[in-house]
Amino acid sequence: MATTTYLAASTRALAEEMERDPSVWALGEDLGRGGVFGQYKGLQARFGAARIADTPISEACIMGAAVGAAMAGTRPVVEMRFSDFALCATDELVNQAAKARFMFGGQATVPLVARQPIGMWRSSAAQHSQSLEAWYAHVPGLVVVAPATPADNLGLLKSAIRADDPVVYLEHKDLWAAEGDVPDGEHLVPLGVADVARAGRDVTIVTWSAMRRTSLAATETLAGEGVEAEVIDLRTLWPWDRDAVLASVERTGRLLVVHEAVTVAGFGAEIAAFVAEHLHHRLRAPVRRLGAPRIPIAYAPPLENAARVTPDAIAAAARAMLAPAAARAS
Amino acid sequence: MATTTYLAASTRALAEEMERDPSVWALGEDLGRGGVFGQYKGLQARFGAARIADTPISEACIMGAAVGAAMAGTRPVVEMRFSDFALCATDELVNQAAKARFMFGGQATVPLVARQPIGMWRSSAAQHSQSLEAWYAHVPGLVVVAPATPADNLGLLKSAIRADDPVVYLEHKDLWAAEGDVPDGEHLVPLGVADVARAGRDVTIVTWSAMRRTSLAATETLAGEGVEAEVIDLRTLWPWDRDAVLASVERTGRLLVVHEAVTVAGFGAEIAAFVAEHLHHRLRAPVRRLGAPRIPIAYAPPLENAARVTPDAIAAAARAMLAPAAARAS
Amino acid sequence: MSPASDEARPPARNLDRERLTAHLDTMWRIRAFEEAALRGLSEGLVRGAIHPSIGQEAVAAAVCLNLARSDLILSTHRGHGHTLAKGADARAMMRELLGRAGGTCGGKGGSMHIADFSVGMLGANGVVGANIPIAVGAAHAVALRGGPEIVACFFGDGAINRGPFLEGLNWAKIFRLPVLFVCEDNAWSATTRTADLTAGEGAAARARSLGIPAQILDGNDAIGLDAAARDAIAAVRAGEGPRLLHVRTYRMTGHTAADAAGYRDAAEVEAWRARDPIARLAAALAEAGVDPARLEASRTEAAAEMADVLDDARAAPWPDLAAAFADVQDVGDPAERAY
Amino acid sequence: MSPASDEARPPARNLDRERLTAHLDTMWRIRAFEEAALRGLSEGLVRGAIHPSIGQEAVAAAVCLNLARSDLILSTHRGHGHTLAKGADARAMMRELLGRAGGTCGGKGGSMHIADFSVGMLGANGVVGANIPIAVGAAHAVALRGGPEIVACFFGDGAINRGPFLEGLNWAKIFRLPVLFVCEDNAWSATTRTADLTAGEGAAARARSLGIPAQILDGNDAIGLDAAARDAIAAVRAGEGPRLLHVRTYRMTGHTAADAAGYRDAAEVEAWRARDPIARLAAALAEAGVDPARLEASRTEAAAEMADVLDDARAAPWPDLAAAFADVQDVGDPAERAY
Ligand SMILES: Cc1ncc(C[n+]2csc(CCOP(=O)(O)OP(=O)(O)O)c2C)c(N)n1
Ligand SMILES: Cc1ncc(C[n+]2csc(CCOP(=O)(O)OP(=O)(O)O)c2C)c(N)n1
Ligand SMILES: [Mg+2]
Ligand SMILES: [Mg+2]
Repeated sequence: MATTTYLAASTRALAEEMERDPSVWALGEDLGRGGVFGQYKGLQARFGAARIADTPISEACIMGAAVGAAMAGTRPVVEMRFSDFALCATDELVNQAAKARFMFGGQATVPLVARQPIGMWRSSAAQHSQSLEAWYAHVPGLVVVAPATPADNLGLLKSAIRADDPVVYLEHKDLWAAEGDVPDGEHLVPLGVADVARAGRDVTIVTWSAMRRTSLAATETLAGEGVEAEVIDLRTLWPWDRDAVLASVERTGRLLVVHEAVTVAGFGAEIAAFVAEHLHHRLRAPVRRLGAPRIPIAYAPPLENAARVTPDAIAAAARAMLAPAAARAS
Repeated sequence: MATTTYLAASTRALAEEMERDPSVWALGEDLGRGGVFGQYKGLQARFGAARIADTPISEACIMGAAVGAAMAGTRPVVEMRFSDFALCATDELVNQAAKARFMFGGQATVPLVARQPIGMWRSSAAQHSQSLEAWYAHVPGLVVVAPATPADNLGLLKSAIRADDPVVYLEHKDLWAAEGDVPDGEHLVPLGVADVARAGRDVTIVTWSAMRRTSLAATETLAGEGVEAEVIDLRTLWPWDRDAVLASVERTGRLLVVHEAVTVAGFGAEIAAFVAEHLHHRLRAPVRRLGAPRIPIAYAPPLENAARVTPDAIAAAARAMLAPAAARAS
Repeated sequence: MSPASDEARPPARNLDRERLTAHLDTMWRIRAFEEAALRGLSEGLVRGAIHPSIGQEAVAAAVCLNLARSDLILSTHRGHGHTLAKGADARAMMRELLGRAGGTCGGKGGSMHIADFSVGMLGANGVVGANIPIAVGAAHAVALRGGPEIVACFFGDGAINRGPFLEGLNWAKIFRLPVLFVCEDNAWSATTRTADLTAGEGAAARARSLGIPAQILDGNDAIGLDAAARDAIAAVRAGEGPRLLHVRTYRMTGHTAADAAGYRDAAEVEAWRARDPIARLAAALAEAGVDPARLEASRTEAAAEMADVLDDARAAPWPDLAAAFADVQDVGDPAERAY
Repeated sequence: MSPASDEARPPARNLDRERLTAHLDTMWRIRAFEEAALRGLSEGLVRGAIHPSIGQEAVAAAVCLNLARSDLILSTHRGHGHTLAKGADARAMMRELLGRAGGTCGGKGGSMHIADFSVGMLGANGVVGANIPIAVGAAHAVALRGGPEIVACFFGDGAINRGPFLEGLNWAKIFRLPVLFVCEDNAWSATTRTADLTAGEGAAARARSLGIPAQILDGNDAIGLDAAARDAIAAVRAGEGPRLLHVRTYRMTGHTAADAAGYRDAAEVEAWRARDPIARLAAALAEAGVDPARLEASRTEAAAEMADVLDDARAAPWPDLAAAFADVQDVGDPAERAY
């Protein structure tokens, strides 16, 4: 065990996989200088400019080339810099990467990882702050991963690189500096398996990415009030760990989904709908979602905060679900 | 009243708005020859090549230019040919059109209509068959419209053109030839207001686009069995008519959402989650969604059909919700 | 459209008759395949759109017959010719167009997504220009592992107005990748004249502005194309980086089989019909002394083969329903657990 | 980076002193504004990223001062200079950078989305190259209504490798739109040397391949730029269609204010520092007989103005919380009804 950052964990993951498999390479802008957040630091010196490739500002070609390179037998790790810029490569990701294997009747796989840093950071405004995981979960062919801890960023990135599917890999910009313990040896986290970040009996909070931390903060407050919330960090959004969520909600009778993205048509809708479909009669309170209002993210800090889900909001929502009234009125 | 097609209704809508407002114009590929489905037929002869503009195969620039032209005081109607090709213009639609008004603090509006024909038609395979309305509903700044009838295509397209917001306007390829009555005079349908396509007391089917027709077909079967289903055609997905849906489900106690798109993270999840949040205690059966499995759409007709929601499937789902067991088990 | 001023000069008459007769065979096979597909369409057997390349066969033949089997190609919506010329099985191709079991893609792709990875054909594409970055990436993979293969990427004159054309060519040049870009300039983008949509001189001029050597060629001159393709492929294989062939040709049908193409001038169509690449090559071979019976057999055998191929496809079963849920993905496979 | 071989020749010495002194004033104001912004950043007042244009001021001044107020511009992430030169209020701009009430965008956009529609500045952009199609579309709107305005569109050397560059230039040319494209070639794309990412000779060569007249200019020569911009703008306004200025310059800071730019050669930086566009223009004006006190006042007044501007912004209130929910959309307005 050693303490490391979410950022350093990702660097280690990529380095380990590049060491292990010569067909793994990375491509994106400014990777030679370490990448825009430093997540590629030292890798070009270690693996050379061919395998840590500096590309033009050509997101469509970065993603499209990765599709071709993946079909031709390599395992590209694509860096999109900000998930917002991946919108310059949507055709390549959604019409090409996600569909090629199926359209060609299984003749090819497309083992690429599309790293797309998501989320609000600090005054980054509407074009550098989005979280669009719900989009990718909706697209057949794609795997969607959103790690929340250093250990998971290590273990999930490694698994993503080894997967034969195109994986949309969403690191959160506000987590780069987050610290945590990671195992020393080989550490793989399986795709599609949730992590119970905190056990509890009263309400199940399902979350992912930076909202794991925010949700855990809320549980402290709640615990002080005698409310024991369970926090499930999904880690992978497609396939999401339905068994883990259903099992927990069956126990607690209450589901609160918390995510940073816009609530409307966010991935929380999928989870809430699924649980409502499958556990309606076990619910002791209506399912509930907490996410951002349907507004672009503003630059000014107080306005930016209007789009943030806070520990207080989470605690308040959980509290309301536990109030006796919740079981009756709606 | 006159009988017309969904296609002709759209031609009429655009012609009327171009007649009424000289700042309205249309741009896209092959519009001069009538557009790929004939929806622009005769318009270039009538309004000239400047206002019915034939563009290069440059979806990014078509959408981006429309953003600039909208901010500079015109009302462009963008033709994307197939909604799948709009993925070549995602940055322009989502990062630019949707956010400009907000980012610039209200200095500009972006009154554009992005027409994106959606849906399965016949053996069009994975890159010409998608329905991604859920994506656009998730994006602050966008209005999302999906008309199902000739009258609505007339009245909603006119309203979309008059709106000061960017409107994603999703016509369904399989509806072009559909016939229906349309009023003779000026006919506007307000954005955001659902249409009760059929009244019923037993179950509320919420749907839109081509699934209106499929759902209505299912209600015939159900009626024969004594089940009276209400069919609500949302018509606009953002803002969707929550009042109409809540009022109906309050009466019927049962919600079935039916859409052609993939179920996972489809817009049905939003509706089901919202209703489960707000009407949990009024529900006489769990909410239920019917959509496509999470598979790309195949070319071969029998495989393509595997992704289709059928009247039978809808009737079966409704029937199951009415079975006494539905109110108990989950 | 008159022939381009700087098209390749007619080749000398000392033809490699055997080699070019093979080209003729391929061209006839492409034409016969597409004519059979059109019959299949009119019979309601082909359910999706098809984009015939009738009139453009020389380009596919010249490029693909100069490639090795291990070389790779990326194609467009108008890709039957490329696929067949690269060596795909006509039977599997026709089954694909009919959406039947045994199709190259198991019936899941159809004409617009036809592919045969076993012969290096990495896919047609339904999105204009999207195949360019994919081709460049395939070449990048080849370069990374130091393979001897090259990648040929076909696209139309309309595709050069899409961003990926610029991004892909720029990429290929700076990474010095083994890609041969082939612009099949048939003067039309669906129903619109490409010249009206295109600034400057087109594909070759744009390639040259990126430092990519480019040639403008007569796409209906099979002999000249063969020589040019051979040279360009040799240069690319020698590690000189990407090249572009800007080939002027014409599609004799509408954009899709359903398009009557009434928007074109009859005189324009007739002028190009007179330049039919198959007839021209056949005439040149006859003049060079190839047995007329051999030339006639080239046509009739192709026709007979493709009639069989259509019959085979017509009789083939539909794919198993399970195929709709297969090959989506490994992780979160929809077949694994119904949602 | 040595100056381009075909840069404009040094101008004759019969300067329009008044005109060029105004340019100097603008350049000093841009520099002082950005230096104040950097102070604001180091004090923690500016919370988002800023991309200074220090060293590139001559381009903004030359282009914008040759435009009419009713002309339109589209800018980049490095857009303070363009915005100020086009006539935006420095106070409102600084408030925007600090995210305060009274900012040009009400504090909602910040540096990367700065805009002032009242002076024809239709926005900076956080997405490299995305402003090009928008500029083209604004020009399309002008053309549709037959207005006299033109549109200037700024972008960096890195942006020319994005697809929208091709799509936008092609579009402007075929529709013969009144657009002046201005490529501010500072030799760097964030932390990577653009030359390593760019095939061919760059912006001017690519524009020419599209039939768009293009000039390569010394971006640190305010006098030459002024003349070139004036001519190009006149041609565009006369309806000759789009033009492109490929302007070679240098940013003296890192990519963002947070970037120490250690990846650059000290000699390269020093060579460009010696070519500082403000110092060069001031020297030329002094040589042409402009009163040294006037030249000194140009600098000191700008500095004083921008110190005030920063103080004003510092004291300004945050925007009202309601602004977070305003100006999203009319139909389905989130402020109307909470979800
Ligand atoms: C991105 C995109 N836009 C539009 C289309 C519709 N479309 C299919 S083929 C075609 C014309 C293509 O012209 P060209 O590239 O010259 O190829 P050709 O059909 O002439 O072979 C168009 C517009 C598409 N498939 N993809
Ligand atoms: C589509 C996109 N890709 C990447 C970025 C990140 N980025 C911001 S500025 C920049 C460098 C741009 O270089 P250039 O166009 O030369 O402009 P300069 O910064 O030199 O003024 C990059 C890569 C972005 N904003 N948008
Ligand atoms: Mg063509
Ligand atoms: Mg630059």
